[in-house]
Amino acid sequence: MTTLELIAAALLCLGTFFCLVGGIGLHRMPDFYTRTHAASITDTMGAGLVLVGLMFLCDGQHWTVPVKLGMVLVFVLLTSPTSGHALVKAAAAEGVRWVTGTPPDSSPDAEGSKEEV
Amino acid sequence: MSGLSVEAVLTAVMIGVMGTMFLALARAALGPTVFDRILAANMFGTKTVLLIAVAGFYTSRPEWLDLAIVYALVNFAGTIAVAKYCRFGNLAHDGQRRASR
Amino acid sequence: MPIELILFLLLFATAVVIARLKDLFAAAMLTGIFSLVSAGLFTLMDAVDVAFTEAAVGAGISTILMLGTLSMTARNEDQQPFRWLPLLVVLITGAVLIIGTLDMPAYGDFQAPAHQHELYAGFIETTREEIEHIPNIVTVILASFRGYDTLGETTVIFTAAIGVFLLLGHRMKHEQEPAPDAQPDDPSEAGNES
Amino acid sequence: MSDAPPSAKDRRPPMRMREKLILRVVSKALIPFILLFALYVQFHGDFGPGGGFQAGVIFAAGLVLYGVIFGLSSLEHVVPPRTVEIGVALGVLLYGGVGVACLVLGAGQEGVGNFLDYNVLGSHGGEGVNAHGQHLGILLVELGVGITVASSMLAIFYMFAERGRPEDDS
Repeated sequence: MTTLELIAAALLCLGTFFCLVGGIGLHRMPDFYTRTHAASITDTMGAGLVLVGLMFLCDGQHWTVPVKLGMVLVFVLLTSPTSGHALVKAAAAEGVRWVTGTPPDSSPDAEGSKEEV
Repeated sequence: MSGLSVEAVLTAVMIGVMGTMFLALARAALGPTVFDRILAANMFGTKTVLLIAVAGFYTSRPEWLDLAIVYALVNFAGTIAVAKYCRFGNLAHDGQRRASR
Repeated sequence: MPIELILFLLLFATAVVIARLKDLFAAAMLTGIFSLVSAGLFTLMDAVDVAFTEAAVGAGISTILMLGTLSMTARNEDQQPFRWLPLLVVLITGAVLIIGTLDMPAYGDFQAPAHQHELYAGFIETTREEIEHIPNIVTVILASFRGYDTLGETTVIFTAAIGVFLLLGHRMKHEQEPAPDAQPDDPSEAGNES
Repeated sequence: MSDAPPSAKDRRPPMRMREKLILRVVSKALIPFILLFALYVQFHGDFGPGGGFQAGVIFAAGLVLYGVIFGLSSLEHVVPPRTVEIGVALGVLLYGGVGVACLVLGAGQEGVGNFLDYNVLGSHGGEGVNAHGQHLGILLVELGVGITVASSMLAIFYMFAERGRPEDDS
């Protein structure tokens, strides 16, 4: 392996690690809002590192390949926090429970009925 | 660094990404709220982008990146529509006029 | 190939999850996941154009259109009583389909009839020579060799749009009076606050 | 932005413009890219993956995203329903028109024209396959497919969203 490939391999492995961590966090986190945190790790660190790692493998490819990778990276980095933001707003408006309590505008006694909204 | 090839690393990445997809699918199946499912579906979309990008390099067909761009863009539209439907119950609303729906 | 095997497993798991869900809204979203996975599978099978279609249609538009349908109808599946006859029909159909697949060539088999047929060689080899300016054979075959076929497909889409116009459209006028039943209750509200 | 106080049943706070600011800014930045990418897929379909159908769907997805975020009436301002209705038919017409043009041109050049035989469209007609003519024919035909598909998807979205439209007075 060349140096470039070594760097790429390291970045790819690190990115995959973050993906898996986020996936596990999606199950370990107690409520929706914290799960958003886990999911966004896979979208930013995971996807970002993997895509940057792939850029290091572009040696000898057509010049559009790294450009397209960069476009994917920019789009992922733009869209995923935005959709996460929209989701959290919608969830807060719906009154999805927090783990430490309830949002200010939802009824505190609806403990069971919050499941399976 | 004998025995460690780029192909092996790419295979490992694909398997790791697919493991994440399984985890996201489990979260989408378990819920409990509908927002968890949307979150998992959105994450699944990003993982598909990664999978296709890596698969393109694995099979040395990098023109598949067009596909990854489509995913990255279209997945956003889907997620936003879903979040909007969740919040307003329809897709026609412009989010400003009516305060409490 | 192990990676495709994992993707098939993922596809199967998604289908099972969709079938088990009662919430149609979540089911609509998981259909999006299903088409994402199948598009990944198509990509690995080297059918990039099909994957492209699957990605654009399945992940984006069809989810949105299904949401539109859901906003007009119900959100939860009706609980049907268990019935034997449909189960029997489904089981028999499934068994017949599985028996049918036994006759199919193995996955990725180079000796498969589709690869051995003379048309295959004809298309692949002569297309590049004849129309050298267009590298994507799929486009050439769809738009030129099978132009009639694609014209038919376009007409089908046209007909579908006309059908939707006739069924749902009232000339898409702004001045239409808002029908009282056209505005569904926010479905999540009932579950939330009861 | 409504100033009406929420009733007792509506516990959600009134939505302010600022809440959707991020969504609006990001989508304003993204939608041009989606539409541009759709055009890239449309006209690059002969070289890479893609073609009219995919491009039409992506184009419609971009417009639908605009409609979802900025409201159906804004989208109707951008793409009037009448335009969509015309577009649905226009694509098929373009496709069929290319076929008829091949018929007429072929009859003029060689005495016999075939429907959708693009060879006669080339600048230098003659025997065998005319790459230039094929290229032009495929481009036009794919454009027809793209127009029909995009308009149909948008029309279906209009129909569905119209039904769920809250009573507004735009």
